[in-house]
Amino acid sequence: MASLSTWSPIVLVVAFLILAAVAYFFRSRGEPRYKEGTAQTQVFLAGEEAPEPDKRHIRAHNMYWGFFQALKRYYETTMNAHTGIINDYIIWFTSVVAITAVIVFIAGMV
Amino acid sequence: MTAGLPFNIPFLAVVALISIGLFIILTQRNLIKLVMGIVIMESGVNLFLVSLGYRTGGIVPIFTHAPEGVMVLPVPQALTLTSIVIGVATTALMLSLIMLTYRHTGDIDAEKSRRLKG
Amino acid sequence: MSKIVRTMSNILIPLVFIFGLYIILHGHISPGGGFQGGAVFASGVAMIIVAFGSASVQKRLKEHHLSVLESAGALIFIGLAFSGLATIFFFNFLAGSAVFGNIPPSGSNPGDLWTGGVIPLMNIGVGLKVLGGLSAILLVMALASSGIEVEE
Amino acid sequence: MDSLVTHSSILAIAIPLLAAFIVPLVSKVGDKARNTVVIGALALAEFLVIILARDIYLNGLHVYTLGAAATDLTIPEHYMVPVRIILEVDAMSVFMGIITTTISLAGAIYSISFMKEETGGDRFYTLLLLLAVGMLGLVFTGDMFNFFVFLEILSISGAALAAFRTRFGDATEGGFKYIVISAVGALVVLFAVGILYSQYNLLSIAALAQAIQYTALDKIALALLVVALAMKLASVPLHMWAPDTYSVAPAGTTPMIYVASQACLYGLFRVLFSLYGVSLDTLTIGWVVIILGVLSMFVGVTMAVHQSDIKRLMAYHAISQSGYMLLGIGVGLAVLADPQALASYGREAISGGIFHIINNALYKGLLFLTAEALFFALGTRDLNKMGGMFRNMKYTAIFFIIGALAISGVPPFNGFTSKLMIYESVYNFSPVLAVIAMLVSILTLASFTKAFQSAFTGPALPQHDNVREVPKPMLIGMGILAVAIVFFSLFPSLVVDTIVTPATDALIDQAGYIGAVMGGA
Repeated sequence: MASLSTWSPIVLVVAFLILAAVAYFFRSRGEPRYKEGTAQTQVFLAGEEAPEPDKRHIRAHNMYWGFFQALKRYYETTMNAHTGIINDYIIWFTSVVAITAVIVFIAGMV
Repeated sequence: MTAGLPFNIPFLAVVALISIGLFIILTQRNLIKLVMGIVIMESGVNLFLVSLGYRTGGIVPIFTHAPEGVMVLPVPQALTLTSIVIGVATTALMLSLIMLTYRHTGDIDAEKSRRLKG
Repeated sequence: MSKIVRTMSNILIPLVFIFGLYIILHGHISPGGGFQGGAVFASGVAMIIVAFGSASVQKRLKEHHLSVLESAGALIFIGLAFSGLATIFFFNFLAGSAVFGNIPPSGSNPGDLWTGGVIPLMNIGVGLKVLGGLSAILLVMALASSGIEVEE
Repeated sequence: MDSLVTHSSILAIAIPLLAAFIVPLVSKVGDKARNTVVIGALALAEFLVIILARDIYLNGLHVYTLGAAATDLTIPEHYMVPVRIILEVDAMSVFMGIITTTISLAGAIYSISFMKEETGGDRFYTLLLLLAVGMLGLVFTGDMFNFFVFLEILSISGAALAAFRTRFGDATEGGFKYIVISAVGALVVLFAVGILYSQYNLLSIAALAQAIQYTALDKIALALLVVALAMKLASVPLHMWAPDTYSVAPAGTTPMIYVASQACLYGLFRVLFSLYGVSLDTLTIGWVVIILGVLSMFVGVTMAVHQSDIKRLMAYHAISQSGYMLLGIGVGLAVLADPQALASYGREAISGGIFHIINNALYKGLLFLTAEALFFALGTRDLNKMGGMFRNMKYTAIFFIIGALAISGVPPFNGFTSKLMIYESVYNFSPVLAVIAMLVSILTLASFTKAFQSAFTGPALPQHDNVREVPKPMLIGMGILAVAIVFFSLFPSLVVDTIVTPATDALIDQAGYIGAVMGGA
């Protein structure tokens, strides 16, 4: 277990605590005299009126859009492979059994 | 072994039963038929286990009917019995789930009654 | 079902029940045992359900009665297994004792029921469990397929 | 105390079993009494497993022969082979036992408040206890047939639990898929056991391991066993039941069903290392396991990024994480026949894989529970309908962060420790595999960022104004796992030295496993 003797989580925890203290220090230098509920706490969007919360929230299906677009063919294949029909699950099982058996036998012959 | 009877006959039946069961499971979309396929496959496996317990010249391990001789170790029989008991439980559960699926979707076709995919 | 079926069932059902109990009680010396006997017994219950309809059966025999029977059977079985714990779990502590302690006679014989130690008792436990469980399954399925809502 | 240790292996199985059948009777008294019995039985089982573990680490392998006159009377007089039911518990089994009982306990506590909203609580807890019995039996048993029996027990109870909320149509579908997959898988396992029995007339794993020749029939049995168990542990491309089932299983039981699949992973290791062992063509089978593992890691995580149902997302991650274990153990298996490679990196790969099992059970369990808490509070699993939940459910959010950081392998959490062990050792075997493993880790983080962002951050949505934090028992269930994760994160070398290294040694030591039953022959 060579890797574990060199790996100590305590160091990281200490580093994290120091960084948290630094972050807290910066935060405490901020402007403390603001009033809740006025324009001071409103979202600032280049002077425009902020949209409703429902419209402002980025929904899950909008995230990583480019990633999915780039891998569209891969995702179409995998999604279509998962048909949700129980017979297909057993077909996969049978084919993998067959392939494994063939591999084991061929490796035994070589 | 009974004279003239090839020893392989039970095993041919085993192969036939398992193949029929597997074929049904792979091709039939009707869930009830799917369960029937599993039950047929299970009978094949059970027949396989029982056939393994056969010993030429052995005696049935029943004390009240035993003539003199060497008794067969009844392990395969015990296994088969256990597997039958488990099979009953599995089949009952599968059939009740099919009944519930039918109530929800009005269909017992594997393709038409599915909601989870992708 | 028609009157013919009901009359025949009335005659046959006691026989089926007695045969089931016979198989349970003779399980340790002849082919059969708790599961087989319980299954035979439950087939009698199935016959009642088919002949008289699940609704009329449900008036006399509630599903939760059968569940209690089932749990009791399982508890007898596990309890006997636990009683062997003085030596080993599942130890046959009754073998050789005054209760069910005889050695089973070998060769062709009418069969001595007073043998087997805890095994006949375990057969009774398993039998109760199986007849309770299978009857409950049959009853609930019959009720569900006839459209009657079953309370949980 | 001594006799308690002697009987602890069977009692850990028998006490939950006894409780499972007391529950329907006690439920007539009241819900409090029922919950006490369930929690008490599981806590007792956990205690028994821990004292058993202590004894095994001190005195070595533990054998228990049911119904014999003495525990170590494995081969009766006038017999040449073991015929009785034998429990054989080594450090690896007891390692899985600890995981099983811990997750079951957390799941049962978590389920208390969930069951207040549901009917049929007595059945629910009977099934839950039976699931725990199935898992414990599977990891403790010493013969192939009881392996099959316990596999079926955990399948049946797991499927019934998955379909428990029958008022949802998808729940019955998920449960049905699980039971069909399990029934076919278990039949295949039984057939393989029959093939082995036909050649050697043996069922005990130890006795079989001594006799096994690796003939053509053994190869067929091996292929059947490996693939059937791979299906039960949801390895790609046999994984498709897992998202369907995990996403519908009720609160508290999803982690248990997941740990049940990890018990099948243990079964796979037991078959490969203890049953076939050195007689195996280890390089080939090692590569088969590695390929299954890499496919699981990659396909699992890429599919997970795409999901918008939170429990399906978690389920795909579960598949992906199983891939790490398969990778680690596969590398160890591939070099099993090469003592030098085994010493330099093979053992560490196996240790990493085993350590990942327990880490993963903890944080995956926690994440499943937080997902279910969101479902409980919001009534939806759709991430697109969530937002701003950090305001309403602070504790759940914190637990979610802990779990998400741990699963993504962010230091200093425990997920990083085990992944580090896997990366380092796998890099020595094949650098490409290590790179894929790291890529998968990054994608995991990306996917959890997505889940966290859309569920917990963002503006307060008006439709969720009335959402409150989940009840206390749920928080306690999650808290147990979160505390365990923090402990494992801070003291990894302690955990590795105490429980992981003995498990690795036990897994590799096939001769010791055989000798304990066959008497050193």
